Amino acid sequence: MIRLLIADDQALVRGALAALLQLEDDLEVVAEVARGDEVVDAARESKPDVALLDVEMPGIDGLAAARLLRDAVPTCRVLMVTTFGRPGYLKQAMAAGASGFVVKDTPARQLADAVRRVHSGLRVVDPTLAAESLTQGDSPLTDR
Amino acid sequence: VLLAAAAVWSFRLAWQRQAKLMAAERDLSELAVEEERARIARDLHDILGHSLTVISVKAELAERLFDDDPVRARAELQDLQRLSRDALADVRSTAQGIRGISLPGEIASARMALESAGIEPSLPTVADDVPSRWRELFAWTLREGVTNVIRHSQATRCEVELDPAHIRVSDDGRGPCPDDGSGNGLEGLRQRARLAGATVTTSPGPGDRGFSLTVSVPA
Amino acid sequence: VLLAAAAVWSFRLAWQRQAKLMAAERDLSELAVEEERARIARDLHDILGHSLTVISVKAELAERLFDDDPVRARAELQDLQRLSRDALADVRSTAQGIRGISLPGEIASARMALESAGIEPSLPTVADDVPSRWRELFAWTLREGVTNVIRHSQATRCEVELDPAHIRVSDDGRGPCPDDGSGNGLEGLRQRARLAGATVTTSPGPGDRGFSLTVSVPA
Ligand SMILES: Nc1ncnc2c1ncn2[C@@H]1O[C@H](COP(=O)(O)OP(=O)(O)OP(=O)(O)O)[C@@H](O)[C@H]1O
Ligand SMILES: Nc1ncnc2c1ncn2[C@@H]1O[C@H](COP(=O)(O)OP(=O)(O)OP(=O)(O)O)[C@@H](O)[C@H]1O
Ligand SMILES: [Mg+2]
Ligand SMILES: [Mg+2]
Ligand SMILES: [Mg+2]
Repeated sequence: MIRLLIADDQALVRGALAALLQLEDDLEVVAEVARGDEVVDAARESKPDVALLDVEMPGIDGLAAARLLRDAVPTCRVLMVTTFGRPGYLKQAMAAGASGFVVKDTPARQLADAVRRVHSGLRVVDPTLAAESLTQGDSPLTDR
Repeated sequence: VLLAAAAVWSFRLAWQRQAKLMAAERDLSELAVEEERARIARDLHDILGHSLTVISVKAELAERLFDDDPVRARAELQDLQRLSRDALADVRSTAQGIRGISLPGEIASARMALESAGIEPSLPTVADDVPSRWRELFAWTLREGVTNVIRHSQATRCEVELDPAHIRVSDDGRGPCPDDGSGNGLEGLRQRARLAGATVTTSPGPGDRGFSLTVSVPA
Repeated sequence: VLLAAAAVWSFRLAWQRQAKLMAAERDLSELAVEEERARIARDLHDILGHSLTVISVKAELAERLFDDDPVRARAELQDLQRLSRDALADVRSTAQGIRGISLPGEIASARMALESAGIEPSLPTVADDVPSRWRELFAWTLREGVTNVIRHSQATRCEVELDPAHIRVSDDGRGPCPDDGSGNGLEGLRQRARLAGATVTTSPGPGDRGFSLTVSVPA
């Protein structure tokens, strides 16, 4: 069983994603939070194997949450999810120790697959998102 | 001749300075309008992206639950209808600019307005779980609440909480002063709320500081 | 002193001319930015207005078919997923300023949208004889025209005629109601047409019933 934490401020999306992933035999959603600054506490308590982190959340964003999580619960791998790619997101996500980066509307079976891959130590990067994160904006190369 | 030249010269200088000042002001206000529009367009665009994301995820869920949990599948389908209708209404009223008011549009403008006023905003990024019938009232609440925070509060932070049953605009400013009774904003909002069957309350903000405006709807 | 003043003077003149030029250029580039933004707003409205209309029609359809025709209801749910993901992709590419709309693509989606709404479509099967420079405008016309038929007409049939010089979307519905002036669709289309040198006309449909939208291009 792969234990999952889902962090997303969009309650309807979070609920639907949790329900969809819960339908997979080998996945179990053990925690749901709506704010970036609740991720670490929830992870300490529920010991997830993989955390699905939305990028844009109140409190702290998903990228910052991923950084904190890496130190606080190093056994938990991170799969970032987002609606839009923005300049620098991908680079920051990888620098924050995330193992994957996909769009939120990824079909559930593919998303479940991404979770499994990340759990087994592989990297998963959505190609469209990668393109968006790299090409959108003025100068992605000088982006901090 | 020299004197005349000097007079003309100094006159021109003054005139030029004035013209420059006016031009600079116009540029600044044009720039502000322009930036505001760009901002709002981008935020709106994001919020619509969010709506479409919920729609796609819920459609998938409805399909997966179809056989095993038909009751829940139907509920998802009803959500889908509401979500798509609301998103359509948002697109249309925003495309009309000032004539319409939409909840996502107001969230976007609130961010812009607060930041311009040097007040740190903490705003919801999504509005899709607010039922259709309350969206317009919540949008007006947001507009009046944030306008008041900017005009009266002297706050450094403004937080907006949003859930299906209430919206709250709070700040950490100086709180209400003895009301001179000249304002219409809150009274107008109370009337709107009454017509819709909702209630308006004002109180000190979080930690007993500042001001807090709440509109609650019946369960 | 006079000479010096004259020198300064002519220098200032040159400088002013330069400044004016720069200001004009800046205005032009502001105008360009403005137009670009209007274009994006138009695209966003047209793309999402259409997609969201079809999505809400299909969500309703899926719910109504839920018990009596589960196979079809499921198919509608699959369409919903595809439509919302495609719309999301459109939103993403609009953000990047990339537009993609194709005439054959619009014919295909018009068929699907009309059928879902229970309106019998009569559509061209090919679009090959439309010159390239008009294809995008015709595609937008088809999209807005069909969206309007679904939303406003209460028609049972919708016909699209297409030839190298015009496209017409007509229906046999209730015809135009006293316009409440709240829509942006036709106005946006008029702007698109004007930019391309074409004209938009609306009139009653064939046999003086319903509604007809025509875009004609110069010979
Ligand atoms: N965030 C706030 N902080 C401090 N005082 C506030 C705040 N919001 C409202 N008030 C007080 O409540 C009064 C009434 O507000 P109201 O919105 O009804 O009127 P107004 O803003 O003064 O005028 P109007 O809204 O008609 O332009 C204000 O004049 C102000 O004294
Ligand atoms: N096929 C039609 N049958 C009947 N009335 C129509 C038809 N097409 C357009 N109309 C009328 O013309 C009006 C203007 O159409 P327009 O496309 O500009 O706006 P809209 O569809 O109401 O809103 P929007 O396109 O911005 O979502 C409509 O509101 C409707 O009253
Ligand atoms: Mg978010
Ligand atoms: Mg006020
Ligand atoms: Mg229309």
